[in-house]
Amino acid sequence: MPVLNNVQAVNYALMQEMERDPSVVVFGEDAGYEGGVFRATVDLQEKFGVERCFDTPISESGIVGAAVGMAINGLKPVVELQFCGFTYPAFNQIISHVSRMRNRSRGRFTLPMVIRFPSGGGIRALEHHSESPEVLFAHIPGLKIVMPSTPYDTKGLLTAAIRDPDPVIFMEPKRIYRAFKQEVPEEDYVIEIGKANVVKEGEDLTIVTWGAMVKDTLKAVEEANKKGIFPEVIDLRTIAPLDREAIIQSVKKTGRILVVQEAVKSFGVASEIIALVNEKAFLHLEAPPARVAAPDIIVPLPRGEQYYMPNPDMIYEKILEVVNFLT
Amino acid sequence: MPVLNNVQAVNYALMQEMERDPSVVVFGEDAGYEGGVFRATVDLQEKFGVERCFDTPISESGIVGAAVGMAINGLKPVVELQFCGFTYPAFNQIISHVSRMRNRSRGRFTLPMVIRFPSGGGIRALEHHSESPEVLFAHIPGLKIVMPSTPYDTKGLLTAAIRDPDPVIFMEPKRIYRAFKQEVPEEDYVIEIGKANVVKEGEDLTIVTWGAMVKDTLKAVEEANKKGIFPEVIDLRTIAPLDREAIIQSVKKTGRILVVQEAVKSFGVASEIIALVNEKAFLHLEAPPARVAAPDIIVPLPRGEQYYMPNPDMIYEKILEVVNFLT
Amino acid sequence: MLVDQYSPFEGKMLQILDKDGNVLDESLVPQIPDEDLVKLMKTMLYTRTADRKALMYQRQGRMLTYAPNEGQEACQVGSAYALAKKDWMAPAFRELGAWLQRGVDLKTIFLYWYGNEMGSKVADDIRILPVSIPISSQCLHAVGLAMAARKRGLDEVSIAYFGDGGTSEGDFHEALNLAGVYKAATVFFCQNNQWSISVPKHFQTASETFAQKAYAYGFKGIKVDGNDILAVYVATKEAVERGRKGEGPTLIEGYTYRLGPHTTSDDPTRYREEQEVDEWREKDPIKRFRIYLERRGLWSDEMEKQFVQEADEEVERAFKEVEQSGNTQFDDIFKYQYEKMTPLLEEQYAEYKAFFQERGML
Amino acid sequence: MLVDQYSPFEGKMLQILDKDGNVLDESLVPQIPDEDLVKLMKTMLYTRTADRKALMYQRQGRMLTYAPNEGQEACQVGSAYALAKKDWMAPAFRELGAWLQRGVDLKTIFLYWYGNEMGSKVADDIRILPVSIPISSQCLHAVGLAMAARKRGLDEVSIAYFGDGGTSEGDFHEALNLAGVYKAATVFFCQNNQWSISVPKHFQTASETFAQKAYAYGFKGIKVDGNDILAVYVATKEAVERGRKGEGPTLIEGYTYRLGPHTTSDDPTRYREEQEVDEWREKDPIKRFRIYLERRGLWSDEMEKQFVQEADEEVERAFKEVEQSGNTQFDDIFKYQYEKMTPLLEEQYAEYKAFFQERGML
Ligand SMILES: Cc1ncc(C[n+]2csc(CCOP(=O)(O)OP(=O)(O)O)c2C)c(N)n1
Ligand SMILES: Cc1ncc(C[n+]2csc(CCOP(=O)(O)OP(=O)(O)O)c2C)c(N)n1
Ligand SMILES: [Mg+2]
Ligand SMILES: [Mg+2]
Repeated sequence: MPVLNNVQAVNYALMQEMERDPSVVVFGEDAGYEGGVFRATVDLQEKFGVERCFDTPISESGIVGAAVGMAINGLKPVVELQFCGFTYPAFNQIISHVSRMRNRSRGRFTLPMVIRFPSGGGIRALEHHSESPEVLFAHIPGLKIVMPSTPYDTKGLLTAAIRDPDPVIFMEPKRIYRAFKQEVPEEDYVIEIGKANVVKEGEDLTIVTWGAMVKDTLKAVEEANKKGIFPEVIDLRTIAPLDREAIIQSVKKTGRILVVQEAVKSFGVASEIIALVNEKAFLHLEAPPARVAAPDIIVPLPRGEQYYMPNPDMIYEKILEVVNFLT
Repeated sequence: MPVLNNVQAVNYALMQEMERDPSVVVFGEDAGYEGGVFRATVDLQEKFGVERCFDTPISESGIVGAAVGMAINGLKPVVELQFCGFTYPAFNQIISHVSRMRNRSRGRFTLPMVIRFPSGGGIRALEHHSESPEVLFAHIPGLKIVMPSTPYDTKGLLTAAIRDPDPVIFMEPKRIYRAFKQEVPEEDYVIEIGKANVVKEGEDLTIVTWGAMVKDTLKAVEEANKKGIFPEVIDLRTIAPLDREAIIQSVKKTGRILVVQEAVKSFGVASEIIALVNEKAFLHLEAPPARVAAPDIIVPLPRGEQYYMPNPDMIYEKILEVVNFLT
Repeated sequence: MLVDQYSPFEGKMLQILDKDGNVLDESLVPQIPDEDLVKLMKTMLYTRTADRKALMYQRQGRMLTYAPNEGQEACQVGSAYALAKKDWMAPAFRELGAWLQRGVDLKTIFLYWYGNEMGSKVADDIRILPVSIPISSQCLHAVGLAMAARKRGLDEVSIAYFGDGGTSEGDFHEALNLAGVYKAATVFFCQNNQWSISVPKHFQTASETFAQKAYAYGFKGIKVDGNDILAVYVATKEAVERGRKGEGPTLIEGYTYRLGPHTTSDDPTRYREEQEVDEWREKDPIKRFRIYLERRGLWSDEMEKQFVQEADEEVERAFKEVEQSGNTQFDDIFKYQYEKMTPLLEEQYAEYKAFFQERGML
Repeated sequence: MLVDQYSPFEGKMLQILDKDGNVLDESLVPQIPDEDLVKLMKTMLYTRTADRKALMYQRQGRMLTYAPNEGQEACQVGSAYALAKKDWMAPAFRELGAWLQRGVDLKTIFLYWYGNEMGSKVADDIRILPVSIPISSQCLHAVGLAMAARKRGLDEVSIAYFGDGGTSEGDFHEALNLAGVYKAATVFFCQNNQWSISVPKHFQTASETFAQKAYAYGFKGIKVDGNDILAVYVATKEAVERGRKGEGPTLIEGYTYRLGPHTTSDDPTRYREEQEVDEWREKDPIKRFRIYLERRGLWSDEMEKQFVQEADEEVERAFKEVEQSGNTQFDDIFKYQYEKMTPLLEEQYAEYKAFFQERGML
């Protein structure tokens, strides 16, 4: 079994899907000849030719808008936007068309397409390279939002995204692109979109998180374990549609919930999860649902980023706070 | 005192501010000669000349991006985007620049500018003319988001927005543009941005809402009153920064909260309010915080819109549910 | 090639029929079978009939917002006629003539303007995208359609319609630029109808012509008299053929005029002179084609009278059907968000259904 | 006017000095005081020195991501020299030469690349906007700056820098279009350095030149040898003067080359041939200006040696200061979100401050 890091798993999934399905095409800025600034699409052009993996001009709206047309005309475009902060020029196409074409045409025109991009901070990069905009997509009906946290998940989820009959926003936490490796099965497998993963069972508290924060959360949980606290950790994998069942069941068991997100705190994904738990498991709650998130400020340039990024220590503190809360 | 409807109040505020401050300029698609498709900028070009109130090409990113430059160079641009659904092409300028220039330049370049647009549904319009995208802006640090619900508030809040040293997104609920009239003082007054308005005091339940939903909520509340239920109704006026104090104090008093929003339910402003209440007033809660919102679907074309828009009847039902909940 | 002979930089505009139906240059007259010439006339007339009645229904409060077409029939019918069945059309929102020429039935079109998404579910064998409201966003879809065809070894061409105002948007630019780079077989058809709601074209761009904008993208543009159906057809045909042969995109500026209001919500008397409208009425695309056909013995007052009467009745029938059965089905607003409803949507669907059923609203 | 004499459609490029420093056309040589000529040389050399050292610091792990400038000094220094103090500059992210010519001190610039927003807080009397990362988004700001000046009765001109790749974005288009419509006094300076990261310019656009894109917006464009500081200066000067007189915008394509990597994260050997780089090294902008100045008796090996040594030391000093005091102050990340912190921010500020203080991190 190949041992891969996250970005290699992206590449591996693309490679296998392009092999399996000739209608899959991959393109984006620098995604062709060079294989992407993170090397996620490396070797694809050489292997599948310039018609199936190619460079584009710097025009994010153009990339997404052209993909819409291609998807209507029989292809399965998997487009790369170079960084999370450069998705905004494509928002009109994404919100006004990608999410809507099926509904608008009452099922005649559907868009089996994927929009991939590296997301999140923590790589000491320039401005606009560290955003966590997932909630902006999650609020839009008609989209699915996926964020993997391991190489195994990356392959399974990206494969599922490419095969999905509907458009999928596939966010890749760039901070962990090369953070660790894992055995990734060669064979074909998919991880169902819309299903969360209980990465650690526990009784004392439910922690819901996703993407790069899973790793940080597990670190904090290890510390908590040492104190005899055993949180259940749910890796969302899919942000929209939310796996409501998984969250609610866990909270019904533990009575407490903490949501850990990398994005700024207010109006984020964590808020929705808390609202949901209120609606569905209010009487089970033994402590106020809590959040660990970034403060509501613009991501600082790297010399200030350490003050901004949620870290295991903060998560650990919040775990204690939630677990020790007495009603 | 002039008696004005909401859109006239917009016009009145613009007129007075342009008179008061020669650096205020107003522009947008059809905002000049014709005075805007909703007539919000009518007479301004005639009164202040084509240099201060003018038409633009159809380029939302251009309008907002140019306003950034103008604000840096001594003007106070108040730009009109024609409809809520046409703000998306300007998202990159709004998120990457409007919200960030002050922070990026550590206070050297600031953007005293306003981005106005008609928002929300209920006018039987074409696609993209009925969106409620407030949460997409609210999640972005550096922006302020305002939505008035009456002519009096419109004038006071728009005046405050124009004078604000920071960029303000000013969303005008188009459904109530001409729904009713009110006396609006001629003299200069501002309503503080960031402060909510308790439009109706009550004991049994806190209802938080904003924009066009205030009216619908009050209708539902009237019905509830007949049953001896007396909700407190808070009109947010400002969505970001949220008036947390007002919300929390009220919930501490009533023990129950219902948030009414026109936008689709998931990942919306209501979620944040509920998360906030959980963090700040959990022990005061006597019932699960609840939401009335649109379902998580794309706004239907007019012949389906009646199934989509939250209505007084739904609010009324939810009031009963929340008030009758026994822990 | 015409695109070479009619350089927009030299102020040239391709015209075959003048406003009085005279042929300006016989050598340019295309070989169109008589039968088709008559059909084109009928489609233009049918378009105008349907358009006027739509406006009337709207004024009667029976139809919702509608974007009138009057004056632009030649641009639309002529260009759509140049397409093969396999080709793709990406319209904006004012393309009634193009939709009809493409073969979409009026009932479907009316259903859309009546406010029901089912009106965008066109028959499977007709290659037209739904109405695209966000200005010029559809230009990119057209490029993608053509790129996909090429990649799949198909010689399908796409056409995108947009207005003079549409050229100001970033998406217009990105579409033309991509099409240039990939030599996409896309015809960009700009209906320069002189106005974008209340804004005249010289406030949209300082460019002398819209056609010349093509040169920024490494391909050619041509300005045609958009009220001359023969000129429109000939220019589009050449563009389609060039696209089909792999010679890339073309930009066509159809110089025309919107005789009616922008939409039924608009009052054009606020921003333009009656006189301008009158001048353009003189250049009516139907009028000149009528004279041309009459001179060729293909058309007569009588034929027209009879056809218009039939059309009138047909349009009436179509609209009445829409009025009777055009309401949106409750289920439909939930059913097409995704291929399969998510659990959340299932729940909301059930909740809402119960709510409306209890109230006798379903 | 030069913009008329050098039509991009005729394949013309303005050049005054050839790659070996020979004057091609004496009549074009601008009247620049000797003292300024020497200063321009020094600024180019200083730029290169600082640039190379920045790269080195980054390789040593002392500096963060940096976007090298080498090869583009003439484009930047020459164009910036054409501006008056009252004019505005809207740079992209590769404009070290322009920043220095503008008078920004190197320490501030280094502070930015070191990863501290204080590096974008330029002295109040220098009119340059912060680095703009989203491609071509700054072009619109430049238009707004010029429009505001006009409205306020000031004759300030603005200049926007962007790359060959920058012309593909919608914002580029909207900026040029707006500038055309409003006759904004904006100089659009496209540094065509042949590459956008790994993508060569012919994958950005099918347009023969970038300069000709101006004609889509009703104004003029000119292609200049971007490695010839005299040509760059002359073209920019003319554009600035025309802007100042109310004659509207100009697009300048500076034909140049990025000799280094795209940024320090980039490995250009993956996508381009060494030979191409070598050829362009021959056309080095500093080399040819050196010869020119030497021939005019204004420059010598000795002067250069001495200047470079001083520059070297100065750059070193600047960077070391940044290293010593360049860390972001905790307070600063909260302080500039709004003029006044919101209650929520106050609360978060206090919370975070306590958290980091408890851990001895503040
Ligand atoms: C992105 C976007 N911005 C604004 C609008 C509002 N709008 C609808 S039609 C129109 C004018 C279009 O003018 P033009 O492109 O010339 O087409 P025409 O209406 O003349 O057919 C505008 C501004 C829109 N639909 N989409
Ligand atoms: C909107 C946006 N998309 C993508 C990027 C990533 N990116 C940074 S530089 C660059 C290439 C720019 O090429 P060019 O405009 O020619 O400028 P150069 O780097 O050559 O100076 C890209 C794609 C970005 N910064 N902004
Ligand atoms: Mg028009
Ligand atoms: Mg470049």
